[in-house]
Amino acid sequence: MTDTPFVIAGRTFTSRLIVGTGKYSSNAVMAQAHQASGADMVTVAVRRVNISDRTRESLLDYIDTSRMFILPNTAGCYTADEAIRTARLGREAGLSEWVKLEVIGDERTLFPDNEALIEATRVLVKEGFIVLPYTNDDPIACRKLEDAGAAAVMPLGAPIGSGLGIQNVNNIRIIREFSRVPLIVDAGVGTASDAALAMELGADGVLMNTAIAGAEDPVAMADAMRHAVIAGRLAARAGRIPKKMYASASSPVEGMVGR
Amino acid sequence: MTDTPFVIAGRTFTSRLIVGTGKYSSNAVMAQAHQASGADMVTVAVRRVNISDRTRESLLDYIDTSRMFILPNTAGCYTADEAIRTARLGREAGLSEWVKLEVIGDERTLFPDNEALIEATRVLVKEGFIVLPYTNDDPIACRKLEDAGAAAVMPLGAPIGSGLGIQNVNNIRIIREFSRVPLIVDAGVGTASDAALAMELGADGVLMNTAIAGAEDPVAMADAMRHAVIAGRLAARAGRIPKKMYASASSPVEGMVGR
Amino acid sequence: MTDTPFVIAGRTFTSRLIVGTGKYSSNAVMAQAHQASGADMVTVAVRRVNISDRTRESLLDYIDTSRMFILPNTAGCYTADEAIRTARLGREAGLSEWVKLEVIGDERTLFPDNEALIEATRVLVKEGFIVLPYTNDDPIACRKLEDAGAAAVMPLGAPIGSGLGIQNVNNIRIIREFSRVPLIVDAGVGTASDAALAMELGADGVLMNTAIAGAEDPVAMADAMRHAVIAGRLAARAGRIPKKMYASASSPVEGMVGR
Amino acid sequence: MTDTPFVIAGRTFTSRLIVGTGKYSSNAVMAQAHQASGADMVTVAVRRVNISDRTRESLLDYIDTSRMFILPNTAGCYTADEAIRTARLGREAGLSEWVKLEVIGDERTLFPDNEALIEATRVLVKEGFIVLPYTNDDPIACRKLEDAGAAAVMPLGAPIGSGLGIQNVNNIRIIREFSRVPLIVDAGVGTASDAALAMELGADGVLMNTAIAGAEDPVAMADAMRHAVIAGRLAARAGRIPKKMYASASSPVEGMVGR
Amino acid sequence: MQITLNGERVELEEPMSVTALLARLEIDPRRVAVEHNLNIIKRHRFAEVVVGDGDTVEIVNFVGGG
Amino acid sequence: MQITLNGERVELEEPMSVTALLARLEIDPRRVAVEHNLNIIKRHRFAEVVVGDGDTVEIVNFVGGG
Amino acid sequence: MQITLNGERVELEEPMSVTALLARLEIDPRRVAVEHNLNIIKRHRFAEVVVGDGDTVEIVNFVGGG
Amino acid sequence: MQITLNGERVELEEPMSVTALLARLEIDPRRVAVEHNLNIIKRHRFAEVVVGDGDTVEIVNFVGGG
Repeated sequence: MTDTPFVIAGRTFTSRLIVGTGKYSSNAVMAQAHQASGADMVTVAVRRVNISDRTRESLLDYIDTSRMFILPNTAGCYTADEAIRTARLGREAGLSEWVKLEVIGDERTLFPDNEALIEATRVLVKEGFIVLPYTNDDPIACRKLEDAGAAAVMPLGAPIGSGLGIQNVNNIRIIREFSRVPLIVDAGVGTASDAALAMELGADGVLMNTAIAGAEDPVAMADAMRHAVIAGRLAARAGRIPKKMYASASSPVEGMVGR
Repeated sequence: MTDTPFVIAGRTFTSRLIVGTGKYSSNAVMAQAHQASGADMVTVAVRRVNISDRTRESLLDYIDTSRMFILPNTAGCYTADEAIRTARLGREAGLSEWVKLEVIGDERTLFPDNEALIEATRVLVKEGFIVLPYTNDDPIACRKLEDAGAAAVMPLGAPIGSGLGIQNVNNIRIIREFSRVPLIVDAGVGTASDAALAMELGADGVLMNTAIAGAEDPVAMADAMRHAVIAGRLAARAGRIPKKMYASASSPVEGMVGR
Repeated sequence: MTDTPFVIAGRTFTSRLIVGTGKYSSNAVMAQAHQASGADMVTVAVRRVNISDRTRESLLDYIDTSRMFILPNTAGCYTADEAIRTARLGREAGLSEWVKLEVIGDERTLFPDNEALIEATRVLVKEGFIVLPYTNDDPIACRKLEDAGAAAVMPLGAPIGSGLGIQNVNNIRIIREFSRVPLIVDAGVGTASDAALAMELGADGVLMNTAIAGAEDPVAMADAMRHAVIAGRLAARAGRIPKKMYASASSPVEGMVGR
Repeated sequence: MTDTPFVIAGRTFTSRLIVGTGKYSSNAVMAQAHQASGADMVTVAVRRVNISDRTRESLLDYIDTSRMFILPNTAGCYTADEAIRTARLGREAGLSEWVKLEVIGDERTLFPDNEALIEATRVLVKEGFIVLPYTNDDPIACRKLEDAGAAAVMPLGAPIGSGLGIQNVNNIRIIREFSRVPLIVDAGVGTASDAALAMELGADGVLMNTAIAGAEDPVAMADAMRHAVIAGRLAARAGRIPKKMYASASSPVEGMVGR
Repeated sequence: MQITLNGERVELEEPMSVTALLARLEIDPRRVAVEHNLNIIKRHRFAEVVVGDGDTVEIVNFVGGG
Repeated sequence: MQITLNGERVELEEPMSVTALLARLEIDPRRVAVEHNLNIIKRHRFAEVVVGDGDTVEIVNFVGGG
Repeated sequence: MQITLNGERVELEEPMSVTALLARLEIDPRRVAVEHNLNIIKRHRFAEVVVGDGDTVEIVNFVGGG
Repeated sequence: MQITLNGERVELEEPMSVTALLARLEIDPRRVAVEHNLNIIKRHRFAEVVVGDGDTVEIVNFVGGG
């Protein structure tokens, strides 16, 4: 059974795992983790250059841009205007039209402000951006983002960095059923089984940062996530057995000795 | 991070996934699924030869015994005596001392009769068998099996063939903590994330049959399980992030444009 | 420990359970279920009078309005305008300013259209309505509804009539923490333990219809829900024991005979 | 719908909640909590009289034995012999044949040693005891206890005092289905919804100590548990609505204004 | 003359007050709300408001809902 | 003489009945159970059963438990 | 003569070795285990062990199982 | 003269092109985006756009994020 390719806005990716670049103990560790993850898309943040610090090495020195596609985000933006401005700057810095759009509604949960997110999506799509919005697991918001021209919908599984795993499997399933664009579970994954579950629910991809960067051994966890996403995708397509309350023997019940 | 080898009774296995040979639509499909699973140990049942049917092809013709270790089971036995007798026959047929010991207590749940299981374990260990007992998720029963000389403990995650996934994660965790022999989750796995979770809880291996053989595409599911077990094992050792109720930003909070 | 009264917009209710009037096999059964529920607020829908059918008895003949407060809803409305219009008609029919505001975003999930819901809330609050909006478990949407003047926030536990129970306990907990107005879990409850859990998570009340009306014995289930809401409220305030992975003896470990 | 009475070994109890007497901050608080719980059976431990301390007030001074039935336990016993000896002493001290039989297999989990438990049950039943054995959620062990003459089976929901709630709902459901004697969930309950769930799964009663005695406000929690057990029992018999993935409207879809 | 009543065409001989219309329909005025050409009519004005040819009238009441 | 009472060595001047022993310990006989050299003593026999030198006595009662 | 083979009555002309019996049944001796009157017969003894009238024989092999 | 650079006051002797400014700051122009008085400056125009007294300049690049 060969899988359908993972295509977003006409671009094909070899891996359904998208990883971040934040919170690593060092850029060297990050580079190894990226390698182990098998990802070919990484998210980055757009921030002011540190004027005072000349020596500061560039993040990009540690990303193999020949293999990795760079996805700038608008993390930390609390209004549509801020997010739009940041997206435009990201485009100049990266010379690509793609943006992971975040409009945060609250700093403790980092949950999205869907109203502002939809508005920002409309504006940026008109400007030719390929918009991948980070949203919550609200099927109605996802549909509106799709109608606004989003290239994918990226509902959270749980709060960013919480590692709680997917809190509402039913909503993810419903969003998958309703969406005609790729569904990427963004945020909330804590360990491999969470990522596998996301894919089993029908996600086309999973985006994570803290689960890998924050692990005691980020490289091993990146490898774990690579396998988990492959496993979950395969299982989703293999047609799992139905759940039953009772047992069903896996060995024959006839031919027992001495009966 | 290199993993410790998976060793049972002094024998090293390359895969932590152990698969069955029952319920496949055909032996050919089984062979492909085994290949995809990466397993190097398979379980088989011991049954009367069908005298009337001359043509009946042998299961072993479809198992690459150069790569696969054969683990005979005592499935279908409801008393210690039956299980002991079947184990002895299995040894003659397979010329190995290993047995997956099952003493079933009830035909609807196929839950083990731990009392009889412990008794049978004592007898067979004395006869030089390498006993891998299928039990339930009872830490006390597992400790007694270990004391009786079991080479591993194999608690169920859920009823055989139910596909419910691990019903009691706390017990599996506790059994792992208490056991000095390998812990193999045997039965109940339904899909890839279940297998990954089993490993994350500390299992040294996972044994399954129906989840693969009963899937719409057994070969794809076998491949999924192979990845899932690797993923779960890596994650268990990588040191996952703690769970938190709230979010923690993965992008810097300083350096925002225009602030 | 005496509880604080359950007050919404200055009005005190004796019961924290709010029940519906739809889907009952008969008005007589509904009246008995209302009695058993102990509720003193019921929701009703606003619909066209059936002109052709003269005989049609009035719902209100079966509601003890001396005890029950009537809360008209805007169920079935898919736009802010429709909901506003229906709310205004409901006010005339019921001669109260209160409305359970629903703006549905999709007919299969009946999930709210938060964007339109917030807009309708702003308009109706300006017109002097006491607005109780049915929303989803999005803390940001709930905060905006509160800012728009909603008298309470009513997040769903699961899709209306699904009986799935609370799908995202973490979000309900967070909403409770963020809200300064009463939090009422509206929709998704299937059985008593779901209602108790909702209260334990900090909800000030629970609103349900199908779980009672759709039960085989609606009167018994109404009684169950009455007890469950009281139980959950008491437990929420009693300060439950922390969860622990291991046991702690409830009987003394000293003074054993023969030691 | 009137409920069937709660009968164990021919004795009828008015409450399906059975409470303990351990770990209270004071006997006075215990007495109030017992009152609030509505229970008419309490468990007590059998321990050596403290010879040195003359002043020590008697537990029984704080139990209304006219209303409360006393159930001595064998908590802390690690062998069948110890448990049998303690049961006999309890009978003399209490002048009743009833015993809550515990044979502990491990001090960290306080899980039962089912092998020894079944053995002790056989002995005590022969001596005329009414045996209520504390066991784990193993349907086979429960059946053997029943066959040995136990008057009820009392599987744990989770480790004693852990407050984790019911870890394996499927097993409790199965045990209920298999047992012809009352099923009492003993241990593991943490809060009201746990107790309600236990009853919804088909339990005939719930036994708890730490959840009440260890709460910040034991009297309020006892009241909560009283309501929760009633709620769960009513719900179990009322016939809950089926779970569905999608919504079903509780208000009519016809008669909308302006359509 | 013809009016649109709750979405349906209805024939009336002549213009009449909301009160008269409700009486004709045998509807208890105390339990309904009436919208006349998109304007809600307060109950105390039922007697004076006249429904004429081509008018649109909505008459609603409470039904079971959740 | 010496007996083992609830696991502890206790000195007694002379053999005495269980009743006497309980009285001496100020323990209400109605709320305890007594084991004498591993035999449980029915309450009605407290007066006749004599505790002698080297005997082992267990006196138990009910305490708080779950 | 008659034997019980895998639970069924089977007629044989005369006593024969396990090896002969397996050959007669066209069963490859390398892949089965044989129990004769409740005793397991090691493979190297198939030739010498004789199955006689009234004996009970079980011949088992491996089949698919979990 | 003075400009506001990434939110901080910075002294410059004289007006200069974005290219010159970046050179002065030792910043590789290929890896940053520049906003001049709220207008984004395309990279090919760095040489011609002049930063003068009172101007606001934002210079951003990519940093680790999720």
